[in-house]
Amino acid sequence: MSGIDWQAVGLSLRLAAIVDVILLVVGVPIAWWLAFRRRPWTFLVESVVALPLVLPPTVLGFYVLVAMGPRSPLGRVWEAMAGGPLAFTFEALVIASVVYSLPFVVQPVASAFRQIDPALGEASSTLGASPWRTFVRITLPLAREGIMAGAVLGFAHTLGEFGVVLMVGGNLPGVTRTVSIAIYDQVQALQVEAANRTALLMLLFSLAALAVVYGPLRRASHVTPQA
Amino acid sequence: MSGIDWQAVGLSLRLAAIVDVILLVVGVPIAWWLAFRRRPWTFLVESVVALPLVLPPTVLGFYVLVAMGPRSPLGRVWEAMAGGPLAFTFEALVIASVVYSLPFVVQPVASAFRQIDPALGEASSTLGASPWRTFVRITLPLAREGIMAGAVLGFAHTLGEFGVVLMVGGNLPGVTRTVSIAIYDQVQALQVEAANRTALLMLLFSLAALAVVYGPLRRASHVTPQA
Amino acid sequence: MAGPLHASVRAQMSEVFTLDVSVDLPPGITILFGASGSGKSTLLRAIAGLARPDAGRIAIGDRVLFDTATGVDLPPQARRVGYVFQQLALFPHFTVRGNLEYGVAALPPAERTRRVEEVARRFHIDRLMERRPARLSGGERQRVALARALVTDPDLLLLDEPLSALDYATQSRIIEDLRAWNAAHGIPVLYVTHAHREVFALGERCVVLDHGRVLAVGTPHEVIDLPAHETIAQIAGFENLFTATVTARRPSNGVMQCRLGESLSELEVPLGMADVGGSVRLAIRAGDILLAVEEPRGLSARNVLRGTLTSLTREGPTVSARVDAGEPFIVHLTPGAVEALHLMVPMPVWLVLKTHSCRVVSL
Amino acid sequence: MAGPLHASVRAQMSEVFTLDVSVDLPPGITILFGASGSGKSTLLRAIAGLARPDAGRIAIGDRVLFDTATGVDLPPQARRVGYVFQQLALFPHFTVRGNLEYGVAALPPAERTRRVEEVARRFHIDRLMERRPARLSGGERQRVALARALVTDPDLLLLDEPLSALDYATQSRIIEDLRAWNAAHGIPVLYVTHAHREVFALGERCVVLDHGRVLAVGTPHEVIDLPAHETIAQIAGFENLFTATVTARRPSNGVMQCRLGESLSELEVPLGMADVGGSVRLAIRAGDILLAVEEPRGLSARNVLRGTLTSLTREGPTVSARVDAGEPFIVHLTPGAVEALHLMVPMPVWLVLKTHSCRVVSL
Amino acid sequence: GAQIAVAAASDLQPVLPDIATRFQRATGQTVRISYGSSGTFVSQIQNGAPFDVFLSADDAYVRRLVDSGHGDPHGQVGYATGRLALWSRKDRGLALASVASLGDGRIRRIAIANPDHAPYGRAAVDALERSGVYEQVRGKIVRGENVAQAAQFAQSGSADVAIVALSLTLAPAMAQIGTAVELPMTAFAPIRQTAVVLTRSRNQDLARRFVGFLVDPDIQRLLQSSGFGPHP
Ligand SMILES: Nc1ncnc2c1ncn2[C@@H]1O[C@H](COP(=O)(O)OP(=O)(O)OP(=O)(O)O)[C@@H](O)[C@H]1O
Ligand SMILES: Nc1ncnc2c1ncn2[C@@H]1O[C@H](COP(=O)(O)OP(=O)(O)OP(=O)(O)O)[C@@H](O)[C@H]1O
Ligand SMILES: [Mg+2]
Ligand SMILES: [Mg+2]
Repeated sequence: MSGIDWQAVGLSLRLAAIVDVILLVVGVPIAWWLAFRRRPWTFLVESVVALPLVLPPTVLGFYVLVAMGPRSPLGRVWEAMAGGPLAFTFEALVIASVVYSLPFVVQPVASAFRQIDPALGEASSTLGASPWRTFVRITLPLAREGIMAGAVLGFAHTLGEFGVVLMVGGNLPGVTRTVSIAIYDQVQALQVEAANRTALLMLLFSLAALAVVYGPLRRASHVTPQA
Repeated sequence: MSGIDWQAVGLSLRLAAIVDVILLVVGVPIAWWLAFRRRPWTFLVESVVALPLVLPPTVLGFYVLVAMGPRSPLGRVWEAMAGGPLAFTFEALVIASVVYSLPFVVQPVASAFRQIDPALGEASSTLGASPWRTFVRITLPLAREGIMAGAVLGFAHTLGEFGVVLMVGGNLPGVTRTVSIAIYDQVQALQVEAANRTALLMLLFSLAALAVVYGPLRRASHVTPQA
Repeated sequence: MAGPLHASVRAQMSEVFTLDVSVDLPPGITILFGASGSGKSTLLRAIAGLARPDAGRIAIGDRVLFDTATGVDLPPQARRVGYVFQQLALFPHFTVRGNLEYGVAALPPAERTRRVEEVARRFHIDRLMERRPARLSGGERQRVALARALVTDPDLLLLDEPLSALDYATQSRIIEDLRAWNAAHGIPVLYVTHAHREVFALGERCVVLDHGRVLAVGTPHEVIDLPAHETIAQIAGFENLFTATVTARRPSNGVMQCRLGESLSELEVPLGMADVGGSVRLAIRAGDILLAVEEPRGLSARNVLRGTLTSLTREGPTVSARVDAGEPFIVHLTPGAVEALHLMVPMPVWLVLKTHSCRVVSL
Repeated sequence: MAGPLHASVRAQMSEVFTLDVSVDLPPGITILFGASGSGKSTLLRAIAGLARPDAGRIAIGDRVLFDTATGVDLPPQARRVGYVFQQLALFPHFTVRGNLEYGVAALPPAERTRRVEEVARRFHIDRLMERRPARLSGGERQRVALARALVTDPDLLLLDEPLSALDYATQSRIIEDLRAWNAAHGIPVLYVTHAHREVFALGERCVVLDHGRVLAVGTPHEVIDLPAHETIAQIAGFENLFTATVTARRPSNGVMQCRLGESLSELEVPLGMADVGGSVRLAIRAGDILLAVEEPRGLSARNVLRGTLTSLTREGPTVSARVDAGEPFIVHLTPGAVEALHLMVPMPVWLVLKTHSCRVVSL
Repeated sequence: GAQIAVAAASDLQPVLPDIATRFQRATGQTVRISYGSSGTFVSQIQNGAPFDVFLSADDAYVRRLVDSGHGDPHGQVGYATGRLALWSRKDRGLALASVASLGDGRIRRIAIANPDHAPYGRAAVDALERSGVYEQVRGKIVRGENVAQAAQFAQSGSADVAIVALSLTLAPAMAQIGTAVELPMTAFAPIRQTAVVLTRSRNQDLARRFVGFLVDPDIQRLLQSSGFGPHP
C-alpha cells in the first residue's frame, strides 16, 4: 500500500511492546502495594498515579520535556551517562509513554488483586511459600483477567498516543516518528486517503493483536461455572 | 487566580461527569456481555471496543467529525431532528468522548465480572432472583472494584482528553472549549505560567475527586482478611 | 400446592462420570446417600436448574421444570427450589440479615422482617445479623445458608450436607427444627448427608447413589439395614463382610445354611437366591453380635460360633472387640459389658448371632 | 526435631468474642472440640500465623513462633505448620497435582513426584490429578486439601474438620491413614472435629473450647465421658441432664445420695463437691441405662427407678425409648432388645443405672 | 448584539485578542476566537464548523476552502505576511548570524514546525534549502506539531535552535531568555497569511467588516509591531 510509512509502523509496534513490558513491570508492583498495603494516605499515591490522565497529553508532554531537558537533574544525569541529550530519543518516548499509560495498568490490576480471596494467599504461606512466591504463583495468575485488561489498555494506548510522543520525540523519522504521528501529519496535510490507509492498517494490526489476547484460543477461565 | 478560564473548568467537569455516567450505562452492559456470554467470535466485539484506543485522538476525532458532519447519515438525521448540526456542539463532545473512553470502562469491568465466583449468581437465582436482579444486587456490587477503576479512568481520561475534543468540538469558548484545550492554548501561546496554574487547578480537582473515591473514607473491602 | 418431585436425568459430566438417575419423591424428607463423588451434588444441581441434563424430565407435581421431550427448561429462579449449597455460597457483600432477606424481598417489609427474624432465632444466628460472612465461624455460616434457603418457602428443598460443620447439640436442635418444618410444609426435601445419625433422625425415605446411578430406594432401614448390594453395606458401615458357600436351603423355614469362607463355621441366614454350592456375601453389623464368655445354652439364637478374643479397643461409648472365629469378626460391646464379663485378651469366647442379623448381599 | 506445641494466646476478635487460651500439646493427635463459634478455627489461625494475637507465646519445642514479650513473630511460611482450612482454600488455577506439588516445590523432581503420587494414592485422588478443583465433588476437594497439607512434612499439623464431607467408608480409610501417619511422624496434630467417632478413633488427647476459653483438657474419655462442666455434657451428647439435691454423703464409699428434681426418686452417684442440701447436675448417657420389664432382683446395680414407657422411636441401629420416672429419661436400646422384651407403649418399666454411669457435672 | 466566531491560526494568539477588543470598541459587536492549526480548521469547516471567519496561516488553506465552496472567493484578504527568526537560548552561547551558521557542530538539534502542514515549517525548510545547508543539517531537525511547539523545543533547552515565527520570539517568555535573529524576507517563499469569510456564515456583513478591519492601518501597525510583515 502506498503512502504508508512502514518505518513508523515498525517503530510504533516496537515502542508499544517495550512500553507495555515496562508498564507491567512497574505497574503491577504499584498495584500490589495499592491493593494489599493500604494506609490512610494510600489514596494520595493512587491519585498521583492517576494524574497523568487528567492533563492534556501535549501539556503533559511539555512537562516531561522540561523534566528531561538539559537543565533538569534527570536530563543532566542522562547526558552525563549517555553522552547525549535525552529528549528526542526513542528512550525519551519510552519514558514519557510509560508515565502516561501507567494508570491504565495500575487501576485494573489493583482492582483484580483486591478481588482475590485472601484465604488463597494464606494457604500459600502456610505451605511455606515466601510472599514473593505467593505473589508470582497465586496472586498474579488469579489476577490474570485484570492484568490482561491492563496490558491491552496499555499497549493500545501507547500505539495511539500522540500528544506526548510528539512533544517529547520531535517527530524524527525512524527514531521517534510513530504511526500515530504519521497519521496525524497526513490528516493535518489534508491527505485523507493516505491517513485512511494507515489508520486501516493500524486497526488490522490491533485486531490481530487483540485476537491473540482475547481470541478463540483463549483458555477457559478457572471460574467457569460447572457443567 | 488570574488567567484561569473558569468557564472551561466548569465545562470540563460537566463533560466528564456526563460522559462518565454514560460510559457506565453503556460500558457495564457491554462488559457483562463480554464476560458472561462468550461466543467464539466475542473477541471481535472486544477488539472493536478497544479500537478507539489505537488511533491517535485527533485522527479518531477526524473520523468522528466526518461521521457527524452534514454529509453523513448520522449528521443528517441529527440535523433533521435537532434543527442544527451535531458537530461542534456539547452533545458532539459527549458522544466523541464516550466512544474514546469506552474501553477504559469496559475492560476493567469485564475482568472484574470474570473474577466473580459463579456460585454466587447461582445462589441468587435459586433464591428466585431474575437475571436482572442478580446483576444489580450481586454481580454489580461484587465487581465494585473494577467498576470504580473504570469510572476513575473514564472520568480522568475525559477530563484530560484533548485531541478528539479539539477536532470534534472546534474549541468554541463556552460550548466546546474544555480546560484541556484551554491549557493547550496557553502552552501554545507560551503562557507557561498561566498553563501551570490551570494545570495545578485540574490536579487539585482530580485529587479531590480521587480522594472521595479512594480516600480514607473508603469502606473496607468485603474480602478483607480476617482479623 | 407443591406436590411430589419426579426427576429423571441423564448428564455426562466428563468422560469418566455420567449421572443417570430417575427418582420419584413424595413430600417429606428423602435422604440422598452415596460415597464421595457418586453424583449427589450433580443431581441436586440438575434439579435446581444449575446444570442442564443431556436428557430427562423434572417436575414438581404437575409443574414441569425440565423436559427434553417438550423443550421445557425453566430457569432456576422460576423453579421455586430452595438450595443449600455444599460450599454455602453466601453473599460476601451482604450482612447475615441481607443474605436472609434476599430471597424474600418481594414480601411486605413487616412480614419480611418477621419471617427473617423468626428463622434467625430458630437457627441461633440472631446475634450475628449485622455481620458479614467473612467474619463468621464455619458452623455459623452453615446455619445462615440453611436459614436463607428455608425462609423463602420453596416448593422443593435441596440440602447438600447442611449440618456437616455443626456440633452435636446444634445438630440436634436443627434436626428437630427441620422435622417440625417438614411436618408443617409438606414439600419434598432432598437431603444429602453422610451421617447415619441424620439418615435415621430425618429420613422417611432414602435414595442411594453409586457412580451416578440409583443403587437402592426405600426407607432408611430397608436401604441401609437390608443392603441389596455390597456397596451399600460398605457405605452404611456393616463392619463384618464375609464370603460364604450355601450348604443347604430350607425354603419352608425361609432360611438357608452357609459355611463361612474356608472355616468350618456354619451359619443359618435368611433365604437368598443362591443355590446350594453357590457363593453369597454376608454382612453383619458389629453391634448385632452378642459375645459370651461361657458356652451359651438354651438360647433362641441359632448361630453360636466359638472363637478367640484377640483385641479390645475402646472407641468412644463402645468397645470394639476382635474375635477370630475362623474368619475375623468385629463385635461392638458396651464398656459395662467388658467390665462385667471380665474380658481379657486372649480368651475363648462365643459369638451369638440371630438369623436375621445376617444380611445376604447380592454379589 | 519438632517437639511439643505450646500456645498461649489472647486475641480480641470482636466486642463480643475474645480468644484466651493456653494449651500444651505433646506429639500425637489432640482433638479440639467445642460448639460452633467457640474459637477453634481462630486458635488454629493464630498458631499458623494468619491472625496476630494481642498477646501470648507460641512455640514448637524450643522454636519460638510468636512471643509478645520478645517481639518474635514468624511469618506463616517460616512456621512449618501444615493447615487444612475449614473452607479448604484450594488453588483454583492449579490442577490437583499442582495443588499437591505446591508445598514441596523445593524437593528434587523425582522425590517430589514420588511423594505427591504416594499421598494421592493414599487419599484416592490419583484418578483426579489433572482436574481443576472447580470440577471436583465436595469430598474430593476435602481429600485434596488434606493431601496438600500432609505432603509437606510439617512440624505441626492443624486440621479443621478435615473429614466432614466424607462418607463413612472413606472416613474410615483416612482415619486409618492418619493414625499410621501420626505414628510415623510423631509431631503434634491439632484436629478440630464435631464427630464423636473421630474423637475416639483418633484422639489421644482432647481440648475442649467454650466461648474462647479452654474448658477441659484430658483423654477423650476423661474429657467427654467425665464432664467437669455442663457444656461438655451437652457438646458430648449426654442425653439425660437433671438437677438433683444431695441428700446424704458417704465419703468412705466415694458416693453420695441425691434426689432427682421434684420427684421422689433417689440415686446413688459418685461423690462430688456439693454439700448435703446443695444442688448438682447429673449427666447420664442414654446408652448407659438398662431397661427391664420386670422389677429386677439381686442385681449389683444400686439404682433402680420405676417408670412408664411413653414412646419408642427407632433411630438407625438403636431404638430411643422415653421413660417417665418422675423426670423424663431417654434410654437407648437395640432393636433386638425391643423385640425380646415385647416392649409396648405405654407399659411399666424399670431403669437400671450403675453408680458410675451417673456423672456429676459442676454447675 | 450579534457576534462572530473566528477560527484563527495559533500564531495570532499574541495579537488577536487586542484586535478583537478594538473591533468590539469600533462596532459594538463581540468576537469569539478559537485557535488551532490551519489544517484542522479546514477539516472542521468542511464538516460544518460554525465559524464566520477563518484567519489562515497561509493562503493555500484558504484556496482549498474557496475551491470546495466553503470560502467566499470575494471575501479573501491577505492581512499579513509571516516573518521567520532563528532563536536560541542565551545560555547556549551561540552567536547566530544566519541560516548558514546552523552548520556549526555545537548545534545538535534544530526545531522547526512540521513542513508537511505548517506554513512556517515549510518556510523554514525553504530557507535552509536556499542557503544550501539543508542537506547538512537535515539530520538535526526535530519537528513540532506547529511553530509554538518548535519554539518550546528550544525554549526548554532540548533543541539548540528553533526556526520559528518572529512573532513568537517577541513573547516575554522567549524574549527574556533568548536571542532572535530575523531571516530576510527574501530568504524563503512568502507566507501569505490570509483571511476569508466563510460561505455558511449567518453574519456575512459583520464577517466582511471584520476581515476588512484587519487591513485598517492601526491594526496593520499593531500586527507589524507584533512581528508580522505587511500584507503584500
Ligand atoms: N464440573 C465438573 N466437571 C466434571 N466432572 C465433575 C464436575 N463436578 C463434579 N464432577 C465429577 O462428577 C462426579 C460426581 O460429583 P458430585 O459433586 O455430584 O459428587 P457428590 O456425590 O456430591 O460427592 P461429595 O459427597 O464428595 O460431595 C465426581 O466424580 C466428580 O469428580
Ligand atoms: N473475622 C472475624 N471477626 C470477628 N469475629 C469473628 C471473626 N471470625 C470469627 N469470628 C467470631 O469468633 C468466634 C469464633 O469463631 P471461630 O471461627 O474460631 O469458631 P469455631 O470454633 O471454628 O466454630 P465452627 O465450628 O462453627 O467453625 C465466633 O463467634 C465468630 O462469630
Ligand atoms: Mg457433593
Ligand atoms: Mg471453625
